[in-house]
Amino acid sequence: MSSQSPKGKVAAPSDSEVLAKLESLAKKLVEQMESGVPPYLVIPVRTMANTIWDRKRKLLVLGPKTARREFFDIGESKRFMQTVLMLSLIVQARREGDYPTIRELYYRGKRTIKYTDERGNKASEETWDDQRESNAVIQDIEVATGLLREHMGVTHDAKGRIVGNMIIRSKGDEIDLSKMGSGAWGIPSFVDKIEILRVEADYVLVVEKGAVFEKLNEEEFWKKNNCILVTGKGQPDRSTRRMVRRLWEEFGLPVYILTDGDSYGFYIYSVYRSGSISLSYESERLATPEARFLGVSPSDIERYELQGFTIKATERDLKRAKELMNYPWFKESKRWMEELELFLEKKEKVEIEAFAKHGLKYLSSEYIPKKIKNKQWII
Amino acid sequence: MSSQSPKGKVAAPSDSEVLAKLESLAKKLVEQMESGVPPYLVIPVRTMANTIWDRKRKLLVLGPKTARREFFDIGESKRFMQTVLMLSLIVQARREGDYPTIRELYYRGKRTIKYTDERGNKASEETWDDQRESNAVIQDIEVATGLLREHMGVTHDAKGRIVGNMIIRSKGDEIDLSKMGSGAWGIPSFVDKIEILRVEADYVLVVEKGAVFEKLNEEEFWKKNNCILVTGKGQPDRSTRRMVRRLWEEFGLPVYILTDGDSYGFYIYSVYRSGSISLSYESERLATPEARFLGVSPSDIERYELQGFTIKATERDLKRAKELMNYPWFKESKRWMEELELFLEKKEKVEIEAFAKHGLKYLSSEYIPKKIKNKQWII
Amino acid sequence: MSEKFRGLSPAEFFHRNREIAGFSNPARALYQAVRELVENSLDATETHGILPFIDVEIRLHEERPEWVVLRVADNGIGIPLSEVPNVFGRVFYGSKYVVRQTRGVFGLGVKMAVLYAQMTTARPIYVKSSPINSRYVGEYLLYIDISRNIPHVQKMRIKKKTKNWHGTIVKLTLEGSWVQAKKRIEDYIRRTALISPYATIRYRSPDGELIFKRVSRELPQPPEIGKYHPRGVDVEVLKELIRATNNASEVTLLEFLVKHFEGVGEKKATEFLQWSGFSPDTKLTELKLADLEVLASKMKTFPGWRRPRPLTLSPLGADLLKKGVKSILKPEFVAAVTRPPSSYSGHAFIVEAAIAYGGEIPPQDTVMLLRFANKMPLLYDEGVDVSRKIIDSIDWSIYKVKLPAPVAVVTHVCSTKIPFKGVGKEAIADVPEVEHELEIAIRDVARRLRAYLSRMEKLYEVKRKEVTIRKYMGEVSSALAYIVNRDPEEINALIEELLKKELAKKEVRPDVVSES
Amino acid sequence: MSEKFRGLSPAEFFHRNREIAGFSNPARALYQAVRELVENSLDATETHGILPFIDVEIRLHEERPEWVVLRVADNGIGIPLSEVPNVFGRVFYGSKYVVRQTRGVFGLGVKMAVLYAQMTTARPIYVKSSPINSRYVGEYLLYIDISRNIPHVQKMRIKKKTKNWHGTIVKLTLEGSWVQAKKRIEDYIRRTALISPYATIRYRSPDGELIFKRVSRELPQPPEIGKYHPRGVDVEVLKELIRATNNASEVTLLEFLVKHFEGVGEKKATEFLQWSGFSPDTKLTELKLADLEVLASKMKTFPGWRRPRPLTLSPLGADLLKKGVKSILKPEFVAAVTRPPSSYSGHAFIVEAAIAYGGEIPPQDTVMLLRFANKMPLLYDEGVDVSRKIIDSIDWSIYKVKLPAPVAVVTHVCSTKIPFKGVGKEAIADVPEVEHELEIAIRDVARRLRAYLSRMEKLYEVKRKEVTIRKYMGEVSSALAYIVNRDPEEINALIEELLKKELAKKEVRPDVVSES
Repeated sequence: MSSQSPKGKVAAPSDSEVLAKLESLAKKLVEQMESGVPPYLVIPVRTMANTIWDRKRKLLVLGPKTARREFFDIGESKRFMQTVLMLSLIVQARREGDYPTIRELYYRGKRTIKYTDERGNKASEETWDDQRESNAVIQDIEVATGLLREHMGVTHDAKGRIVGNMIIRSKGDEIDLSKMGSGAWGIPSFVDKIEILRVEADYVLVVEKGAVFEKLNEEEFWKKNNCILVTGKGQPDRSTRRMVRRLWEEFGLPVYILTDGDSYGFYIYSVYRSGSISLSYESERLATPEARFLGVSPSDIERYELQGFTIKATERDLKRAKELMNYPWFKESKRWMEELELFLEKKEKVEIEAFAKHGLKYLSSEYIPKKIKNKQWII
Repeated sequence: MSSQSPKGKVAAPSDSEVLAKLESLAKKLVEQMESGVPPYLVIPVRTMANTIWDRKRKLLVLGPKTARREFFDIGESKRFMQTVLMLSLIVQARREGDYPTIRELYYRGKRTIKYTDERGNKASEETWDDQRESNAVIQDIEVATGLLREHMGVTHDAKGRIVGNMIIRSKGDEIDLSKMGSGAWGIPSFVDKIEILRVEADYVLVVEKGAVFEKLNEEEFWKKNNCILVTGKGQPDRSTRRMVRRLWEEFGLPVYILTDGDSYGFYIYSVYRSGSISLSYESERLATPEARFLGVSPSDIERYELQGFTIKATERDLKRAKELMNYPWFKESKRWMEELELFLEKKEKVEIEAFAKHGLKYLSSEYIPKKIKNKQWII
Repeated sequence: MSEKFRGLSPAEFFHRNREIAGFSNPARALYQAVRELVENSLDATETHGILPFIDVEIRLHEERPEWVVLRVADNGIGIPLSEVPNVFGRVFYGSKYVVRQTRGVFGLGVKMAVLYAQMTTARPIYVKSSPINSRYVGEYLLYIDISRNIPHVQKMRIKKKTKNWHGTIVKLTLEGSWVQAKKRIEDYIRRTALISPYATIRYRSPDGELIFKRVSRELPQPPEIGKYHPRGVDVEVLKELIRATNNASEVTLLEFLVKHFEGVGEKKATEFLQWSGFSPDTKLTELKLADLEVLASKMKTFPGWRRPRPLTLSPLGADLLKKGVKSILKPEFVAAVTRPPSSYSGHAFIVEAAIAYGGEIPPQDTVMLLRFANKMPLLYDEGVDVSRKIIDSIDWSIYKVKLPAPVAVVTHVCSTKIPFKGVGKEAIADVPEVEHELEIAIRDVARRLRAYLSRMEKLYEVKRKEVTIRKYMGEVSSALAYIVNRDPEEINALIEELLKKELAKKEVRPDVVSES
Repeated sequence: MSEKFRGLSPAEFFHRNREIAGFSNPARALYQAVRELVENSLDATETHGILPFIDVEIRLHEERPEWVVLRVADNGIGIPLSEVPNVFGRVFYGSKYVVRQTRGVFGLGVKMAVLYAQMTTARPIYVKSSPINSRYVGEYLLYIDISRNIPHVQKMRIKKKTKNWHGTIVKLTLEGSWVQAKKRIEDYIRRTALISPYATIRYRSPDGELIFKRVSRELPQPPEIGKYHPRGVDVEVLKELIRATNNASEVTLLEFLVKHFEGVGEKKATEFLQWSGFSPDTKLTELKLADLEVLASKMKTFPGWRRPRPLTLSPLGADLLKKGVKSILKPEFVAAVTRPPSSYSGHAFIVEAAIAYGGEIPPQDTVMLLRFANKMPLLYDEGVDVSRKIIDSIDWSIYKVKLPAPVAVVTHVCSTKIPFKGVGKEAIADVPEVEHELEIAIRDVARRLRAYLSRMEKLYEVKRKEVTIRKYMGEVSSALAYIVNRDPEEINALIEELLKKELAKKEVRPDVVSES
């Protein structure tokens, strides 16, 4: 499905392409019925068991397993109904040019079905009881059509910010991201609809924490170091990941990730790099497999004399770190395994802000540039 | 302290003014000592009991009570040391042009004091044990000097986004907020340093939820309705509140707040309008006392036929709603008291997205414009 | 500085230490007195093949509101008139000091009730007994002479029988807290009726009358009096048996073993004696004390003994247990099982279990448990009982029981020696052999419940399929119709047709539904 | 169909039902045997004004590893040689059936140990006794004849005394699980040493030797034998007292009351008889049973009786209790109190409490509690004991105790009848009168602890001020110096000078620190 996108061009399929794909799903069902076959959908299986580690591309991808969702199988019929219902809602939004949130789709399709049960009692049931159910069928439609939800016009709470020497075009506006003053450009939901006109930078620096981004932006770090500065504010959303991926894929920029030195930070790096294990189908478009972890790494604690400025790791931190050690991209990396083992041994975490111990400029004028220069990042 | 700022101009005191204020605190202490008086600071009391409801300005303000913090009072001496230590850290940052986060200030000042206790045992103590302690003395310095932390160059994780027909100048860049494409301008920490050059809009619409902001922006709601669109993404940060306040104060724009119909949403409205009860000293600069609550209000559930699209309120929701009923700005409003009582009676909450029941365009083309046109907001 | 030494009679001892026997306060004492009399009545009837009719009456004393008059009448075999005074007036006297399953075993309970009555109200006990094989009826008013532990008969009247009635009537006046005890007493009576479905129990109290009519005329096989199992003896038991042997100097060890122990024939005895190094021809009088100690110790550890036989036991049987459960719990379904006999440390035991589902059983968050030991209800300390432990360790979902559910489990352990957890005698300890049998029994009835629930489920399956598809059909039709621009009715008709074909493939086969 | 009736001797009864007396398994039986013998030894010494020396020895049997040999020797008054066989060989025989505080009261414990020994090992008990006022020493090997409940003396040797030793030595061989019991037994011995600080206890076991030397030569006043309190009687007690009266036909009710009951003089007796409607001149023989019932009931409810006097009790006294606590817990501070006598339902009782703090007591999340009743340690069921309830309800911060803290509370209840919660006799029930006294006592010692902790605090206050200011001075100086551009040393000197002036204002007054 994924192919090298043309550099900087709009990467989204057009609305008519999207509509055609969605409609064909429904058409197939009607055709089945007309030829006397009880209707069924074929949907790639999204379980862990059907997830394959593509060693060459360093990506988790969906395997070949598919499942038949039959309307007449009573274990499946509700989910079948929900899938068809969601399909109609998305088709309608595309036809009418709406940009719903997943929460709106939940409400849009929520209603009460009244019926008489097998014992003859009046009963009623909701089309879905909570958003988990409506979200699950959105994912089913994504894998069944090969479209991302953004292509279907579904918006989300986009948290990311970006700033640096680059010019983009969005909805006809030409925007210079080096002219944002103290502020930054807020990355929207639909990154694939953006045209990236020009990028002049040596690398992309992604910082986990919003406050650190503000500080670096205020210090004009990106200008002094000729880089693009991005934050996803903690666990990154899909559009921030997609933006980072496009800068790497289409412009060949190295990507550096700066997080806290704890399992949560390592996990955030992992999300940028490979995505969530349970949502492998997204990673082909959202992941940046060559993203480099700049720090803070457990071995930095000693290297930068941060002992005493650490926080005791909780049981949850340690559990998560152990889980990370089973991720294929960490498992294959000797450096990562060393760092994770050190973390489990020392049981200490450290925050980006701890470098303030050495002065408030230490992070921007020492730690980041020197680590990059000396290739001390790990991957 | 507060005075009508000149329209759109930079509203922050200069770095040299800030430094002079901070230094004078320390100078006073040395003078005390030189005249044989054990050193003490005088700090306005930040407790609820010293909070006054200014009915005319519709603001909570700090009362006249102050407390002496004496170094030789052993119940106070640690806090005294922490205050002086923090003062020196902030002075240093200003002298050296740094923009630390509060977390960095915590680490910057954290160290271990070794001493011998009264029983002759070797012992040690941290300058502060956690960030609550360092944050508290930052607040003490704010009230003692009348400066906001932003004036002292302290950055925070700024979440807000803004878009609409307005032009600003920040760090020399002239930025047109109507030319942000699908994206938006990310509001930075230091809003007072921004010059607002031109605003052409009828009102400011603040939406609680990021995803709803994305949707409205994608639909170009602000262009069609000639307004400024802002989101604070949930509980707003200080710079989003300050930006909203400046648009209201300096440009006389009416401000409408759109949140979920639950205690959390009402509380967010309350924060935009009056700030946190426990941080009343901020509200003179951050609050927008005339902010109008556009919805979703409990009475909207019936008015817009959203029964069945509500969520059962939890015990915590109800408890919080009861607390809100004691806030002076709610207490004085007949309409608010009706809505809160209705909420407590029905025990149901409703989300902005529930309007999707009536179609995905209902919110932007019916609910918002009609409510504004028919003056159905409450205050 | 010198001490005065003296002896104490058993009656004096228990008068001073009545809490040992459960007579610790007026509420507990009343409950305990009811139990002792009812259990004696049941032992006097069913153990002897008589269908029990028990009449329990509790009333408040007319003049003294803190006094209670308790009367229990039965149609049992009665008590030989010559034994009546000792049976009621002498601590440590009775007919139950044998190897056999009965309710009471201490010979203590009824005397404690008499003691408690006379120390709190100074009223004698009234006893009327009509022994089954006698032509006479006797009436007695009697006390216990505490310092001498002998009965003191205040009045006595012996008459020729005029009616054919046999049985015993006992009436006591004691201090008792009716209000505090009534919930427990009613519970006790109700559960007793469950475990004795062949009994009619009439219960009259200040709160009104309850009658539990017998639901069966079948009686379980009464227990026989048995011998000691060789694994369950100690030196003192051996000494006692030898002392009771006539011409011990002529009896050999081999003969002794064969005669006195359960499941020991000549072959088995010879095998044992060889194993333990005793000569079969040793005469009993040749055995020294040290030899007896070795003998007892060897008997305890010999691996070759047969299991104890259950002749001494009287389980209820699965059918009767089901009848009892049905009549008291009124469930929709019930299944019961009686396990084959088993043993622990030389004591025979049998486990029974029943499961009941639905009907008048209220749904509860945990499986309701009713415990019985030797046909006595166990009301307290459920939390530490082995049955509760087993039930809590079972994953009930594998038996298709989704808690909260209307489900009750009944367990019944019969043994010549119930392994109680403490002197309270309300909880059975987790002896591995007993736990094993209980778990098998409970899982057995649980499996039958699962089978029942499965059959019920299947009956509804096809119907449910139709209901399910129809439920979602409207949404599916209109969604598809919108996307492909067709009339929803058209799509609906397509689905309807397919559905009819689909349902025709299945046929509904109602099945036998209940075990009960 | 006929039943065989027979009587059972008390020894037979307890042989069959040994768990009633705590002999339920080899671990518990060993622990129980140690207790019974040690408590008899203490009763034989301190009750008679003798400083106890108790020698406890436990060793494993050479040949049979599951057997334990237990030997306890004391320097008590000994047992009259004629009484030895009955005291050890007859259930319900003893010297403790009187109104007086002693440890054992059942006359059962040591016989149960003998019974358990002979049924598990068939070994006789060895007793050597040298009565204090006799010129002879006796040695016995004896059994209990269980079926007849009489002692069976296997060997006996009476010699003239050659040494001045008096006392009793008992040796038993029983089946016992040393490994499982040892923790409990050591705990028991250690706590016994705490509550009997005038005793020397030597304890030898397979794990080694422990000696608890007496820390005081003072003995508490021994208890006297008392009379019944009129509120504590029932009909049966009255009958017994009347039966024991010579020429009952000449004794009047008035005389009877004055003679037999505690705190009843002529005036009080007359007052009572008037109140209850009896004539003072009624002769005892004129009283019918119904009259006795009314008399007992009136005696129970008459509001005018005096409180029972504590002559029958033997508390330890605050000084001795403190000594005991110090020697065993080794705290930094200890305080103790003995409350004035009080009573519940006609039974006298006295409460004592101690508190200990610091030293070798480990800091714990809850207040450590050591409970005693009639000088016996209570080791089990602490969770349901009234003392625990009181301690948990106290807000310890008002006594300046911030948990976790190294603090232990000791409570001791003495009574002719301890209100135990169950037959286990390990937890005291929350009888309001006892609870009230315990709370007063615990709060009293807690207040003394607070006073101590306050004094300690004050001592450190000035010192702490100096330490606190100096601790922060460096940070303050360098921060200020940086801001105002001065030399930190200069600022430091300014603060130093001010601090010296400040400290000079206060003066340090050390105070008496410990109560102990």
